[in-house]
Amino acid sequence: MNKYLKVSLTLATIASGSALLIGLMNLATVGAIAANKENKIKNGISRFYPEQYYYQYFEMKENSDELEDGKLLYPTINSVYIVDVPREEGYKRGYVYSTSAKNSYGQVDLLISIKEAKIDEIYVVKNTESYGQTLEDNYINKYNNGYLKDLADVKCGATYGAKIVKEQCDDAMRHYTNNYAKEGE
Amino acid sequence: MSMDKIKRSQHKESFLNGILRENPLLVQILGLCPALAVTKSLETAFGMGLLFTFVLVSSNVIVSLLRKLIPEEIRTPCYIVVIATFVTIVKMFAEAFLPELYSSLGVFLSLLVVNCIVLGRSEAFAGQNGVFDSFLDGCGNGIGYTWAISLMGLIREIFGKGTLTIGKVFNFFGDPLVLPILKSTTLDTNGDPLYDFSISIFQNPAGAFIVLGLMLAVMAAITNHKKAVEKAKERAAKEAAKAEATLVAGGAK
Amino acid sequence: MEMIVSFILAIVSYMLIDNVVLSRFYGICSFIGVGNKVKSAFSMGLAVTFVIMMATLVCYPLYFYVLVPAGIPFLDTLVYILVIASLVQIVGLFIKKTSPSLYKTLGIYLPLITTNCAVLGVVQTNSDSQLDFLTSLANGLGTSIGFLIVIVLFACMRERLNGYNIPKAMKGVPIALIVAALMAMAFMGFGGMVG
Amino acid sequence: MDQTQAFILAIVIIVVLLIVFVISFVLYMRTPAPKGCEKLKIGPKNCEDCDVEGCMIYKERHKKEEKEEKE
Repeated sequence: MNKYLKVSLTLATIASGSALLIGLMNLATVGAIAANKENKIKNGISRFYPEQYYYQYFEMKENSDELEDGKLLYPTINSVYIVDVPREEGYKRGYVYSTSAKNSYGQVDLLISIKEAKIDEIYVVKNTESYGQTLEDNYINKYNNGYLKDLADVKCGATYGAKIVKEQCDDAMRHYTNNYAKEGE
Repeated sequence: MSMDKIKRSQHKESFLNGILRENPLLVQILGLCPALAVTKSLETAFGMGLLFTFVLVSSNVIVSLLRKLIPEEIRTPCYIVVIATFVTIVKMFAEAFLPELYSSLGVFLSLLVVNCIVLGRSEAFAGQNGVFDSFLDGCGNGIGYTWAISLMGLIREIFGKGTLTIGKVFNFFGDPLVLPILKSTTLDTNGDPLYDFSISIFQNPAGAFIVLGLMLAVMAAITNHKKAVEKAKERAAKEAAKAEATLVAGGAK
Repeated sequence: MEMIVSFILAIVSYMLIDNVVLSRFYGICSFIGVGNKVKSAFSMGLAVTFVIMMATLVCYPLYFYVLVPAGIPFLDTLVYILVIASLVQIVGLFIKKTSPSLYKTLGIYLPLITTNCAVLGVVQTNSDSQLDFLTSLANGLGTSIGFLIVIVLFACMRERLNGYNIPKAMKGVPIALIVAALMAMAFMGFGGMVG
Repeated sequence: MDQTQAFILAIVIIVVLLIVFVISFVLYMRTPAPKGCEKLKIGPKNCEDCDVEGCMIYKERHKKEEKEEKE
């Protein structure tokens, strides 16, 4: 009996020791992980607008005005960043959408920058949808570099990953035309 | 005094063995999965090596501390829990402080749990030896593995991408430095690089297999050569002894 | 209907395009180690298939209905490895007690499967990329069938390789890796088959 | 969920899984192999085709072979 007691005591010590270590490490890193996520979005925005600027943002999914029949009107948009870029006369506004969408292979998080009523550039924040860099290399970077005129490209816009990218871009564009397009004119 | 010397030589051996003579990747051929998967660039490979070394050293130390407490029969379960704990810790650390490395390593950081080297060292070495020896063994094996996969990453990055990027994963010093080696970083009027001798197959999975295969072959050739030289020496010594013996015998007559 | 199509496409994609061994690099150790006997390669593949499917079935609800609601998703790796290891032992125990003939073919490979990266790799990707249940199953099934196919093909090739005159330094693992490289190149041809 | 609750749950999960693993492990090791497969263990006989040189079994096998050659 004594032997079993000793064994179970050892096991309990190991288990709680490991749980303690992991828990402490989690407490130590949870702030930094959250900060990293924010930083990534900040870095993305400063990729689109390298000059320093003022921006404001609001969360989309918490905003109850965007509901229609109990469904989200723009289901993929997480938040909108409105950027004031200083120009010679006054300010110029830029809009960056932080979106995320999911299909059965995984999730793609994007930052979509809209300039002059056109999707200007797309930045991938997180991609667990396609293995490796295929989505970026074959589709998004081609659009960013101007090889693709339109996101609905026949050759490389037909994959499942491209579909959810397009979905996100459509949502962003729709939100922009509904809310901000007139402002800019 | 002599005991001290023996001890010291044992320490030295347990440290040095892993680095070259019993290199976990190149000689023992263990831990192939991360070696093939994360060696697209030098920096990811090096980062993987560092994290791997940390996991190996700490699990070795803990296992050898616990070796008298754990009954023989339930060793493997305990080892697995200890290793998995350290892997989880390393994962969190990387996610918090090295996010670039974390995202490029992906699943392979978690797969350290089932890495043959970590489990193997725990079972074969740390479970039977003292704490200090286990610590040194972990360091040696970790360094051996790190240099082997870093070399692989270097080869694959230079031949596959043509450029060598430093400071992208460990981005504490501002902008990354891009060294043009086989591919120029300056563009001509058409937007193409001035010269480009890179071979993209080295970035593909097939390239990983080829590079590792050739590295193992070179290593095997070196060991074969060493063995042959040793054998030749032995034979020469034997023949000399024989000749001497016949000479002595002849002289006696 | 669409669900079935996407399920089948997911299986094909995980089986051929992102093949476990040749492009995701899981389970290389057993791939290289199982050697050139087609029969043993086949039983190894079967054992892996079985364990991967069981592990997917157990770990999916454990992650999404226990760990995530409790706010401790970072424990995933620790939980998975314990689940996989105990699954392997339980399956082994079951086989040992009930079916001697099955034990004869699978018995020696079962303990090795715990340390096969393919099992943990599949389960971990399922939760890392937040796959839904059906795709998780497809991932498990596709991965294990891909493993089976590749490991059997590889064993056949190495069987042929036996009779050839190979430089001494290339014998054994190096030439096996080169063969694997050629296979990987062939499998690259599947890329783009399923979007 | 409260932090302490999560922590306790974490310990409980780990302990339960570990206990399941240990019990199944010990049971597996103690169960005798069925008839006809008693000698079925990972050993030189079953690994003749394997070329992984780092493996202990491989080394032992080659030592034996070398000895036989010498004799």
